[in-house]
Amino acid sequence: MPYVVRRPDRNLWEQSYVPETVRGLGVTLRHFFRNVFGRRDTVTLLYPEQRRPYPPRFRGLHRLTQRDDGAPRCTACLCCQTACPAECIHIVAGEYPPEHPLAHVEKYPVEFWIDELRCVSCGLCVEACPCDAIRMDTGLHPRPVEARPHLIYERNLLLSISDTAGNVHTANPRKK
Amino acid sequence: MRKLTIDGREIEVAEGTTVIAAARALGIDIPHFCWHPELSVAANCRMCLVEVEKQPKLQPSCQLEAADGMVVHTDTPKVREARRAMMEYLLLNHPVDCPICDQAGECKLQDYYMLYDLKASRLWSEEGKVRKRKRAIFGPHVIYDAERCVMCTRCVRFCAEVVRDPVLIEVHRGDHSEIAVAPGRTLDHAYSLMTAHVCPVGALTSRDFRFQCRVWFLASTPTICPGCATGCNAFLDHHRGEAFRLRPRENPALNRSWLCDDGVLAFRLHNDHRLTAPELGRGDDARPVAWDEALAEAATLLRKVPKTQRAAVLSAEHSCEENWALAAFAREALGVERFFVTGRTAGTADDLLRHADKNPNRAGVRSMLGAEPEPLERLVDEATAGSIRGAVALGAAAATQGPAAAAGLLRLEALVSIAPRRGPLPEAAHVRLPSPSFAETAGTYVNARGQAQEFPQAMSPRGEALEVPDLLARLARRLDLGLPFRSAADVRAAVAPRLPRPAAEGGAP
Amino acid sequence: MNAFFVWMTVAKIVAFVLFILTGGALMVWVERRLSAMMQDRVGPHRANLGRFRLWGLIHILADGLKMMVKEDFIPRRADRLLHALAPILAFFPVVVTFAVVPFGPTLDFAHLGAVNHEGPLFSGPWATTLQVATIDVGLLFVLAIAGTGVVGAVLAGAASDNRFSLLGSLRAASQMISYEVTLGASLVGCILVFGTLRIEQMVLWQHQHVWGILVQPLAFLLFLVAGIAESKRVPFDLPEGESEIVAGYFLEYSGMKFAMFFLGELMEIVVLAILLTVFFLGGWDVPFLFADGLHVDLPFLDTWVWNWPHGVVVLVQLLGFTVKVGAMVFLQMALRWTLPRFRYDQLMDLGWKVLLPLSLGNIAVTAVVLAALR
Amino acid sequence: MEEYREEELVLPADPMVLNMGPSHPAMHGTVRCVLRLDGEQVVDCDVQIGYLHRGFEKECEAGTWTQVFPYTDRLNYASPLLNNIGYALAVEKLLGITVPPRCQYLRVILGEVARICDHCVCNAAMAMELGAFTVFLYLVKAREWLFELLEEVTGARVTHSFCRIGGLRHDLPEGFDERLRAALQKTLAAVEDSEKLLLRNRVFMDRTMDVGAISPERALAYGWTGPCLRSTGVAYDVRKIHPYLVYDQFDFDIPVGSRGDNYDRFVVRLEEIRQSARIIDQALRRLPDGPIAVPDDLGVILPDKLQTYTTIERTIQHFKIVTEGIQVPAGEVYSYTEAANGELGFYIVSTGGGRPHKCRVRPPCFANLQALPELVRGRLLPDIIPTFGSINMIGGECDR
Repeated sequence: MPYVVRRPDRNLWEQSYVPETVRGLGVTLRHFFRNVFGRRDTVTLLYPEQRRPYPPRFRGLHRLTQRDDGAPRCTACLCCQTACPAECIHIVAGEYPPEHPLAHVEKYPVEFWIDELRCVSCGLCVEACPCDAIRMDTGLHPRPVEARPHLIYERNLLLSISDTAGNVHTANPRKK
Repeated sequence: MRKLTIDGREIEVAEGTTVIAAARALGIDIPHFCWHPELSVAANCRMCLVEVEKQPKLQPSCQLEAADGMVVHTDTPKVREARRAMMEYLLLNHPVDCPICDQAGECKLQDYYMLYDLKASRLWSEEGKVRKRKRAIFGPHVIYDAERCVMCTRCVRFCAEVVRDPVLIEVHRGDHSEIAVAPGRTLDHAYSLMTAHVCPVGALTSRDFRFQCRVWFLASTPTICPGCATGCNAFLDHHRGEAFRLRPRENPALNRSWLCDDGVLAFRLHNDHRLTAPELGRGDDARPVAWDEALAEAATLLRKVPKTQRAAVLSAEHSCEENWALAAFAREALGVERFFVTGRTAGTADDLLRHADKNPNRAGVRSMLGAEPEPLERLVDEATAGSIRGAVALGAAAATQGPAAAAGLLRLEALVSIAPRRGPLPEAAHVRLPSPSFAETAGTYVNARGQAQEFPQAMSPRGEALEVPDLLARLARRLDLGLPFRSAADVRAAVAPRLPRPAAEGGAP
Repeated sequence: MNAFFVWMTVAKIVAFVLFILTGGALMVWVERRLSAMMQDRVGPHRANLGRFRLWGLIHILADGLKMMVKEDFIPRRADRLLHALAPILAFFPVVVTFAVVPFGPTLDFAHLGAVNHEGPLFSGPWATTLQVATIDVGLLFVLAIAGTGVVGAVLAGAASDNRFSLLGSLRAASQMISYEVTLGASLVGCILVFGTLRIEQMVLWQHQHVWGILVQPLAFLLFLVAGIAESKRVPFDLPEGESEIVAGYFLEYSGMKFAMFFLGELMEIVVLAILLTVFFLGGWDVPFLFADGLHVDLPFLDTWVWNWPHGVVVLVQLLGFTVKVGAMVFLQMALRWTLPRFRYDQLMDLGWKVLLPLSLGNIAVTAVVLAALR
Repeated sequence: MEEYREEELVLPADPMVLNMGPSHPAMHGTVRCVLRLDGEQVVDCDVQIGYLHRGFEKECEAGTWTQVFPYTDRLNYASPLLNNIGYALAVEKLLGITVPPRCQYLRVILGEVARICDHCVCNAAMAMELGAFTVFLYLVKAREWLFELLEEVTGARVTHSFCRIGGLRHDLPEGFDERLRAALQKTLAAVEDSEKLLLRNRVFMDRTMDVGAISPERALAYGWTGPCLRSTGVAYDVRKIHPYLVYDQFDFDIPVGSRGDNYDRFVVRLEEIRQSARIIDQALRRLPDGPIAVPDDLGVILPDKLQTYTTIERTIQHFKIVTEGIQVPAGEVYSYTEAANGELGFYIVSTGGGRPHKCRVRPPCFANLQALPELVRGRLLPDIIPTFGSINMIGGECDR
């Protein structure tokens, strides 16, 4: 049901400024004294000394998961590159030579670049990965750097990043 | 003529037409793996089953000849269930390979799964799947993955019926059946890449294209194969200025649905050895320069040579428009009277598609010049003799090669080369001016049969390359000479009446 | 005019200037810190000297350093001379106002340890007033000097070649002139009651009788409001109005010139607090404390006297003065972080149609009452 | 003595032209008001927008239907989830699918949290621009508590990209409802504090009452919607009039104003925060169990991850959806929802296939903002600020 919001009558109480000002002072002073004696209402975090743990779903910097043997889980299918609305992922696919122990996997990323400066942290790449090879569960955010190339992360760096629990492996149960 | 009804729509087709072809004529797409309009009917994939009234069982529409009064339904619950079951069956032993499979994105299994199945797997483990050969190298261009194969035998029939070289065979039975190369052979005939092209799934893939680019990134532009004088119709697949492959474009009158291996790989003419900036100097003295400097140098060099000792080299590799522009420039502005022609050297031919002349536009050059151009050897001879001292040359390839030819060209005092890529002619030139590749310009080729075929521009010119008419206009301005054309439209208008009768059917896209 | 007098005057001037400069800087910290506490924030706490952060006090140094090394930007088409002059003109009156304010009674260096029975304003060879200048017309001096503050604001806006600044300076001029009237008129009641224009005498009257706020409560309120308006702070910060005219008259100022406006404004808070203390809160007067010590004089009880040495008494009175000034500063700041801003026409209405009639009425009532009592 | 008429005594003067914005503290989300002033009085006001134009609608045509979600986050960046939901509902309407009840409830809950955030920010900014800085911080702090919760659910504080066509990306985390209730409690306390500080304060009332007033007729003529329209007394709320999701199952009221001035807009927003809290409370209590997305077999939502990893069927489905996008049948649809600023409409056209042919947004604040010149003409310069603030123009949404 619609109802009409209140508009105060403008009687002497309001018109004389003083009582309402005093009431307002009451609010600010309440906060003042609560904060001086106990600091209970402050929400500010004194970063970097204090840090709020990021929630598990926090979409941070990317990482590439590893297979049990340390090779990249990624098979360079380019789904993430396709799904990325910011076009920040660049992959060059390559083929394992026939004598390679992982020859049965056939394909792997020779190059895998993520321009974290272009990334909009939407997480579509993680969703688009059919192998659980790319994740954003690192709990890290891009750090300030001195030059743009420093935030263009390449394959081995991405592979070396672990999730918040230090895990570098994947939930993908496939052995192949 | 046979009159039948498909999904409530009547159609009259010639005797012997199959239901699937009749439906296609109506615009009804019946899913199929093994059927190909150019190949014989195998009817082994069972994807094209349709319901025909008064027939208790579903019928394979690829094999079913249209008959008078036949009433066909292509989308009944029974048909849908059959297709779903067929898809489940085909995917039963299929490996989880989409991430590494090049076919993903143009795979019939993917398309039909989305259209007709969409159900979850009932096979919860990969362990039960039949394991077969993977990554079997069939030939120089083709690689085979037996696990992905749906045994449609299109490739087998293609080799046997079109190429008439039955190099591929079926081996084993049931779950374990797969395609193999006949003992003692490799898949090395001149049309081997067409087996990968007809393969509806990712079983046969091109070794050249393997892992280069995902197909969903590719943009396709209709083009004419620049590989030989047959002038096969094709699509050029490209992405971000890079070409990746040519695919056949159906033209029943010319190349039907096929393209030879050389044709498929002719895209490399666009990618490799490109000249992207104007250059001055020969050999070790070569250095890239700005357009102004290159054109000034070209003008200075050409001015030194008297009119009678100037020549122009046309190119059978290049379009009519480019050749006409050069011919007009040379004749009207430079006063050249001697015209020569260059191009790639001749190669093998066969009775299917391949032509011995490996240049797409030799007939076009003749039409544009209005006379037979002299062969390049004569230029070499005259240069050696000193009677021709300067030339403007289009194209990279030299039709004559060898040390004598090279030495002859080096005797020229002014050789201005206009070429999209490096080659013997540009290497011998004093000034190299980059022009667009076949994919970067629109134009017309006239094939050996005299059919003129236009093709559109697929990409914008790479680097600093300039369209030939544009480039010549700038050069003419440097030389303070007038030109008979002012715009690309002028060139097209001048070229059109000189073209032979266009191809009767399907020639021009 | 002996050597002691001269040296004491010099010492007081030096002490005052030091107090003003450090106090002004300190006010920056106080303001930021208090507002943070009221708004559930942390406030400045980052700047440090190695491991010492001192609750953000070091920000004062950092701010000062920053102000000094910042580029002094002058708009291309600004009047360079007036642009440079304006902050000085805005800063100067605030500093000068301190000169006539008594922050304590007379201090006799000869009798620091003895009990003083002569009264707070005795004179001796080693006695000195805790006031830089004792002027006969102290109160008029305060009003006159405070009135010149507007010149700096007006010049700043006019010289900056910026339309927002111009609007700011126009607002500043009309606002400060309007409220100047109330500021003066509200004190007339005090003059009538105290019977003097000498500020130290006014304090003495309150010391001997009763605090000004009890005899002139309305005047206190009017003076407070007009004073805040004079210092151009919320709810009367129209000349700055950062969300409307960006920063008003000092929009085009940076570096030390900006700092002078900024510090001037903050010290105006202190000046206002001191004036409120002096006129209405008894100045250095501490209840029950007299020149010779504590006199607790409650009804139904015997008068209980506890004699304190002169030095201790003055010290406590100085402390009392400081506490009152602090309370007034706090009040102004709390008001600032509580109230929204007036609009220009409402400000004018308030000044001319409410405050001025009230202050005139206050004068009339005071005069009538005084006459009746006499 | 000579008689003068009053106008002869006024010095002739040209109006001063003042550029308020695009870079001005109060013009949040770069917008430019070219003012013609007579003294402080606004003779004319020309609102110029487009400084935050990002080509949203054109960008949408380049991506798949799913790739539009990150763009919608940046429409009204004070309440991104409401844009997410609005867009998802539009595409679902075109697809002809309905999401499961749990998903609908979750969308309602998260959407209302976003609405509270938006109203907090709007009122906070308006208060700050009136000089009441403390209120700003109280309300922004309240938003902070909610943002933390949204981050916990969605993985990002502002750019959530949380909705999916046919569902949501995640379910609620464990114990979320208690945390949400606690945060709402604190938020409402902060709202109460700001009410105490402002609502009956005469300075605030003088600044806002009868300033920027507009009649219901004019507001409707301008195409106003949302809290701005409701402040004029028109009880139009898409959630009530054309219920979507499960809004028809909740008991909530529509606060309306009586004068359509800045005061009413401020109070209507504060009241809506309370109503949203009511809706959230009811939705949390009735939250059904079940899936949060449509079944995988529709081919709309990305299939279950574990099955994608291990079975070819779901891998194919996953690939097709990622690379080609959700196949939306040809057609066009206009879908509208109640966003924080009013009616947020998506007019989308599909020619079949995985990419939008056209994705047109009807941003509520675009319609609301065009009334600004009428609202401030003849008033004083400082009146522009609260009026502009109460309209709550969001650059990302207005300019797209």
